[in-house]
Amino acid sequence: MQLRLSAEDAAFQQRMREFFTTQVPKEVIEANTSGGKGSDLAPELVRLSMKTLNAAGLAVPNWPVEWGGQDWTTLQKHIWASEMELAGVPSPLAFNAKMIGPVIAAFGSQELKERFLAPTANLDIWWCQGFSEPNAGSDLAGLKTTAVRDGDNYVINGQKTWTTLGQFADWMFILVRTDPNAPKKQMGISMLLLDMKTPGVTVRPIKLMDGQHEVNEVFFDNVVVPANQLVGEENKGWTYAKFLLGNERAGVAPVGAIKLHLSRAKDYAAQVQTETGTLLDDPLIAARIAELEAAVMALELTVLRVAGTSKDGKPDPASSILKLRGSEIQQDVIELVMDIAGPASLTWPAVEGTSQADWTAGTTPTYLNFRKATIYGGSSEVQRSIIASANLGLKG
Amino acid sequence: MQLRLSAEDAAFQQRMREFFTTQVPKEVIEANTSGGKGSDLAPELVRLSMKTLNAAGLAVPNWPVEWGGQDWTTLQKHIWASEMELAGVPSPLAFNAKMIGPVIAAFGSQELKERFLAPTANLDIWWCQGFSEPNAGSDLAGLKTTAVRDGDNYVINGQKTWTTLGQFADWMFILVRTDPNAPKKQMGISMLLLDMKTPGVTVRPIKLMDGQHEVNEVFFDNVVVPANQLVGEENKGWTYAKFLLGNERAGVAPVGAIKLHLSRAKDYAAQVQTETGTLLDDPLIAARIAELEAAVMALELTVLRVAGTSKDGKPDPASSILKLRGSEIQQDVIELVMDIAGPASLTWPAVEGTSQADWTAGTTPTYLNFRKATIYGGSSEVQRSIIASANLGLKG
Amino acid sequence: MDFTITDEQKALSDAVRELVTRATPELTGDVPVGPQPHDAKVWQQLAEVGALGLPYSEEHGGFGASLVEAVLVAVELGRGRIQSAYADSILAGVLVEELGTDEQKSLIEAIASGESLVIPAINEPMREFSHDAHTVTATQAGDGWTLSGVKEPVRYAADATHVLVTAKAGDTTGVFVVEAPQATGDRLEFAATPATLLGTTADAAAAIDKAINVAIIVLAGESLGAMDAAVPMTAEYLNTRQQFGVPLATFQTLTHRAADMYVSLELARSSVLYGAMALSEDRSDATTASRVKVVVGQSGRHIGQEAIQLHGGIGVTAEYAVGHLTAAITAAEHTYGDTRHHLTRLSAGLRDTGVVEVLHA
Amino acid sequence: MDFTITDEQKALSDAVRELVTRATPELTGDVPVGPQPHDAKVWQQLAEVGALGLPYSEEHGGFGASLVEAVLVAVELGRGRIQSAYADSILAGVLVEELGTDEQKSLIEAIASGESLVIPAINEPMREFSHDAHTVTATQAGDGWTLSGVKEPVRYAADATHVLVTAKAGDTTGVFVVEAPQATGDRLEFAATPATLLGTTADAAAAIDKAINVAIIVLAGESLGAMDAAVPMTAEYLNTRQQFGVPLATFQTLTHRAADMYVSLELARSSVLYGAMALSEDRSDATTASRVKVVVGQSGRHIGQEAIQLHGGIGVTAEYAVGHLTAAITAAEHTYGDTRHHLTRLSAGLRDTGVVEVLHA
Repeated sequence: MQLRLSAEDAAFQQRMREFFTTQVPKEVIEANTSGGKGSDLAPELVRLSMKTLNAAGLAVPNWPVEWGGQDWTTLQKHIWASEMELAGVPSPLAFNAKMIGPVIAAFGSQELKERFLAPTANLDIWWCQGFSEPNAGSDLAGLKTTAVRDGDNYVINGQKTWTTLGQFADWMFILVRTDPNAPKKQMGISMLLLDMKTPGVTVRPIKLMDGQHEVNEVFFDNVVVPANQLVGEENKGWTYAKFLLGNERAGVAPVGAIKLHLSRAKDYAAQVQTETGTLLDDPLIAARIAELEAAVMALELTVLRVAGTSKDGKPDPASSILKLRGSEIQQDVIELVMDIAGPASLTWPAVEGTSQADWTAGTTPTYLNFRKATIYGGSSEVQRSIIASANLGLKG
Repeated sequence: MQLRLSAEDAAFQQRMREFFTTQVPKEVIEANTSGGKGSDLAPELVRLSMKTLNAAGLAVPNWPVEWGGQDWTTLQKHIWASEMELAGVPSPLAFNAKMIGPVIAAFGSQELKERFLAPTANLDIWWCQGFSEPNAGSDLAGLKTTAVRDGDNYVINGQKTWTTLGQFADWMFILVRTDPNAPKKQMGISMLLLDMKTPGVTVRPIKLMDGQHEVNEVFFDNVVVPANQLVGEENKGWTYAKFLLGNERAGVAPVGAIKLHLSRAKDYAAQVQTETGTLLDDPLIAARIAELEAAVMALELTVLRVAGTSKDGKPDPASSILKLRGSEIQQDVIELVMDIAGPASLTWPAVEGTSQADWTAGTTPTYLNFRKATIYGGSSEVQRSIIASANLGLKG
Repeated sequence: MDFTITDEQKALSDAVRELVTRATPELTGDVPVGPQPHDAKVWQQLAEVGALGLPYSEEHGGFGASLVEAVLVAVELGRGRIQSAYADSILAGVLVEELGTDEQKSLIEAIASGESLVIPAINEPMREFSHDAHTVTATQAGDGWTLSGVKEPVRYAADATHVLVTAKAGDTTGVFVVEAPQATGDRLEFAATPATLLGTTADAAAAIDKAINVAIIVLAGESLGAMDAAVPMTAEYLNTRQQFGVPLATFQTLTHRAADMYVSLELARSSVLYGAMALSEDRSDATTASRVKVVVGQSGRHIGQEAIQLHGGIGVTAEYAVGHLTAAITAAEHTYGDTRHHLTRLSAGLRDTGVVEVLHA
Repeated sequence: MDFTITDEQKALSDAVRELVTRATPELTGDVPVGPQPHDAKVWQQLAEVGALGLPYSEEHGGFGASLVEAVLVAVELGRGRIQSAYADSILAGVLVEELGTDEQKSLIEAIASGESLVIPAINEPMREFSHDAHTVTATQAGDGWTLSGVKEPVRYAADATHVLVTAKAGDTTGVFVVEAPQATGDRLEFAATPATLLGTTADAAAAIDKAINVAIIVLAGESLGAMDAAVPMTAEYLNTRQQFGVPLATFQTLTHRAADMYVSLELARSSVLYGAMALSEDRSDATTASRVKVVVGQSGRHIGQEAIQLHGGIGVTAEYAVGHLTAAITAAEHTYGDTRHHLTRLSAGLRDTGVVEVLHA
């Protein structure tokens, strides 16, 4: 066992910290860290940030080296992600960097790779995900949207939902049922790539409790997609989806973001006056902060200890621990910040001319919004089932 | 809605308080309240206490009036139980007062009533319960102990377990399988009464983590029981068992005991020195006490609000709420007291000549022992299933 | 001790429920989220069914009912997702009743009729909830007073006809009436603003305590109503929503969590109803008020979070009621001191509380 | 940062596991419960595999290994339900190493060989755990010192060859060596008892802090071992125990709770191993020690309670391992300051901790 970073890793950490704190445009970082959530970041800033990273080779380090990835160790990847989050830099758009990019790199034809990977890494194409359906959430394989082969095309009909940032997306990767007669529901599924401007695609916003437009329903009415936009083989889509979901979950604990938000929580608490000082001196608030600092320490150490064990993009039970506990701790910190705001949390959205601090108006909507963290990307219940089965061998 | 007790109920409360605080022998109360649990009370004190109550008509108020019960309102029964617990008086032995007595009174023949009810109320007979078996815990109806009719007798073979205080018991009420071919496992069960001195009965102690001998295994090897000790009808035992379990659970939240222990927790906390005062001034300890005081308030109010809705001895879903939450709060208070003892909780059993307070040595064993509270009498999991189905209509 | 609702109380509940049902916000289209402005129409309807004057004595222009009736109204408002100044208005009314001069008490009739919307202004920006004023000061000026400083957040300040402002007058905190206040959103800035002292400064502290205690119970009633809607809504969702070809209710891990929600709900219900009875009799019973706030705060957080989790994704959308209910519960928890605040208040009094007692002879 | 165990460390673990397996208490017959007396035989075996001198430098008579090795030993002790003075002995050894004169440091060799059982005496009756002495006082008497007052509880006091007693010497706390102490159970009473000052009083506070930090990590290792036994034991029980005609693992509400136990276990494991590395390098890293104590305290309470609950009735019997494991975890939590104590300690330092950092350049 070894506590200290090697000289090489220490230098790597220094390089990352310097890049993220000095080379990413300030307006990106400010917008990303106001209010504790980045989901209402303007799309042009998302693009600017990812292009800045990509120009430095820091947008898609998990990809194969030949397509712009980095030959880093697991520890270095953690340092990259953690320093990025700590500096308040938005993570590269997950749909591009963690989802469809690696899938195309692993399973796509050479033609698809050449056509899509570079613009995906540079966010010239903004991807969205067409997986969930109204009656296929945790039970993803129950999806009903169909694609029927018609000459050189597929024709898609059906509906997707929870399509995050679909309103900004140029393209969608979509799971469709291509063989309704397959013996198992997982067997007749394919993955297609489609231009969101294709006729027959309709995007309907779903408003969330924080008032933001973050997710959408997407309807498909005889949408024609060229067959050369099929990923891999027909009816093998479930394999690619599982690979994608495994990548999505890997390294999913937002350790850097939690740490940043928790350190801000202390600053915030010191701004709220009490009868005897500030909330940072309040024993119950202080104990919650101390408890969460210990919890995020344990979380980060677990990331470092088990992250190396993930293999082949298969869903890794260690990743389930990190998703489960990471999302819980993230929610706890966000809840704490709302409680620190106290009465000031009652006013949102912010009105011009307030005497309250800027951060307070975001606390309640962020709290409500982030209840999603234990639901999406594989709910906590799904993670517990994975852990019970894979780590504990429970035969439930 | 009405906050205050009626003049009659106020007088009743006063009468109960006076009786319990002045008429019950001091040694009973002292032994019962040392260490927070009464299970290691000497059997002669248990008998003395119940005889004292019975002489005053306060041992079995829930029974029919003709057999020694009281025609009290639900509220008065709550006041009786609560004042008794608050005064540190041990509750009447549950096996007698809450379990077999009401069953005999409701379902027993006139002969059984005359033979058993008076000595049961007076604890001249100490009953124990023969329900659980090694492979029939939460799944009680899965019991395997058999009784075969042989002329005027039944012959019992098998094994019971978790027989609380069986080492002191004179008699046992036992569930046995009399029809192994019944179409449903609930249908072939009967309830018998048996003298623990009958040849073939062997009691083996099970030691618990607190070092106490509180429960037993009981083995039956061709134990002959006269058929006139059958309760009610053959093969109807499951009906009587459900009635019994409903009574056991009714009013099961030990509100008075919790309140007494919680008020002592404050005294205890004031005895433990810290750098700046005592643990009663420690904000985190104080907050836990305040939280539990609020919780027990809510619990007692819920007892008062819903206790009247219990009917016909059927398991009442409101009782499930009280069992579930009552046992949790009781455990929380016991856990808190152990934490207040702090380092002193490390020494047990007590050694003569200690400089620590008397109460500290009991805290860890009581904590370990009372983990049972959410297991026995219908585990928390069983209660949640009842609530989900009966109160929420969940079709699970 | 009796929790039975009278026929008269039932009739009041039904009347409120009926108007609430009509006023409950739609969940289609561009559904509003977050704090909403005062709805004068609903307010007038509440006045018409007599909901606004319940807890004040008839002598003072109220309807001489009790806090129990006000809580029954609040429960219906909460259940129907109605945002309103109901608890604030009662806080203000009790302040006037407890502290005002006979002349000032005439305001109660205007509160009860809905003619005046009187709102308390207690919070100061970036400060924990406090019964005392700290940065807003009152200065005597001739026969009257002037106020300086900022109160924020003051919900419904923009629509208030009067605000009752806590302000530091020398060493003590007084309550001051400002008519036709000028608000920016939830912010009230005073700069030598003329104001009238409510009653005397000497009696203010006790009156403030009482008014806040009462308002805590009313608001707890609103939370209870929201919880009482969220729990069966969640159960129904589990029974109907299919995943993996079966209803969610097939999954025991979910039904057991729903059972725990139900337990939290019933404990909160008992506490709120008791709080209404206890505070009706003694508005200075701060221990009960704080305990109710703690029980409801914890139950509400538990139920609100689990209701969303068990609903899954739709739980955080504006198109489904459960998120709005959770938002309302959450806002209530942060009003009049949160759970932590009240645990601290209770902690300070532990030596005085002895054994917890709920049965009053 | 690397959590890989070396072959040498693995060999040490294996050796300890082997002796532990032989020494693990039987669960049949009249199984002992509660705190057990010192087991000289096991202690000697631990000495023989080199477990008692690990974290002290060779220069001082130790084996020049690190706290990591000591923690690996502790994990095996915990897993095997061995009660021992292991953490206490290391606390004492570190005190001697950090504070003793060169001559006094010769005690380390006797500690490492098992020849001397040196035990810290820190607790005072009816007082929260404290690094400072309050009621035990030291008075200079000629060249030496005498002690007065009571230390309790002091586990293993009755078998100790030496106790290291914290005592108030004027305004400060010093550490004093008492040989062949006379104990009544866990109680040590001093009445003008002759004692030797360990090092100087001026250096004592820092040395006490370091020794306690180190002992916290060792004891956390024992808890981790107990948790690491309890979790798979619970899983196996769920897979094998039948109720309602099916294994308990059929009930999702149970398997999901087991999953949460596993998460607690893995977070505790990471924290303990990291704590061993961090404190090996800097024994004064109180922040890490307290964080580890909090994580392990909370994980332990969660796992201990759930392990019993998921086992049902047999979980509280002396005939099944899980109750003993929970008892050990619980005792460890109350040693060297409980979770609350350490949260308070961390709270006092919040302004200094900035962003949580675990990667050390």
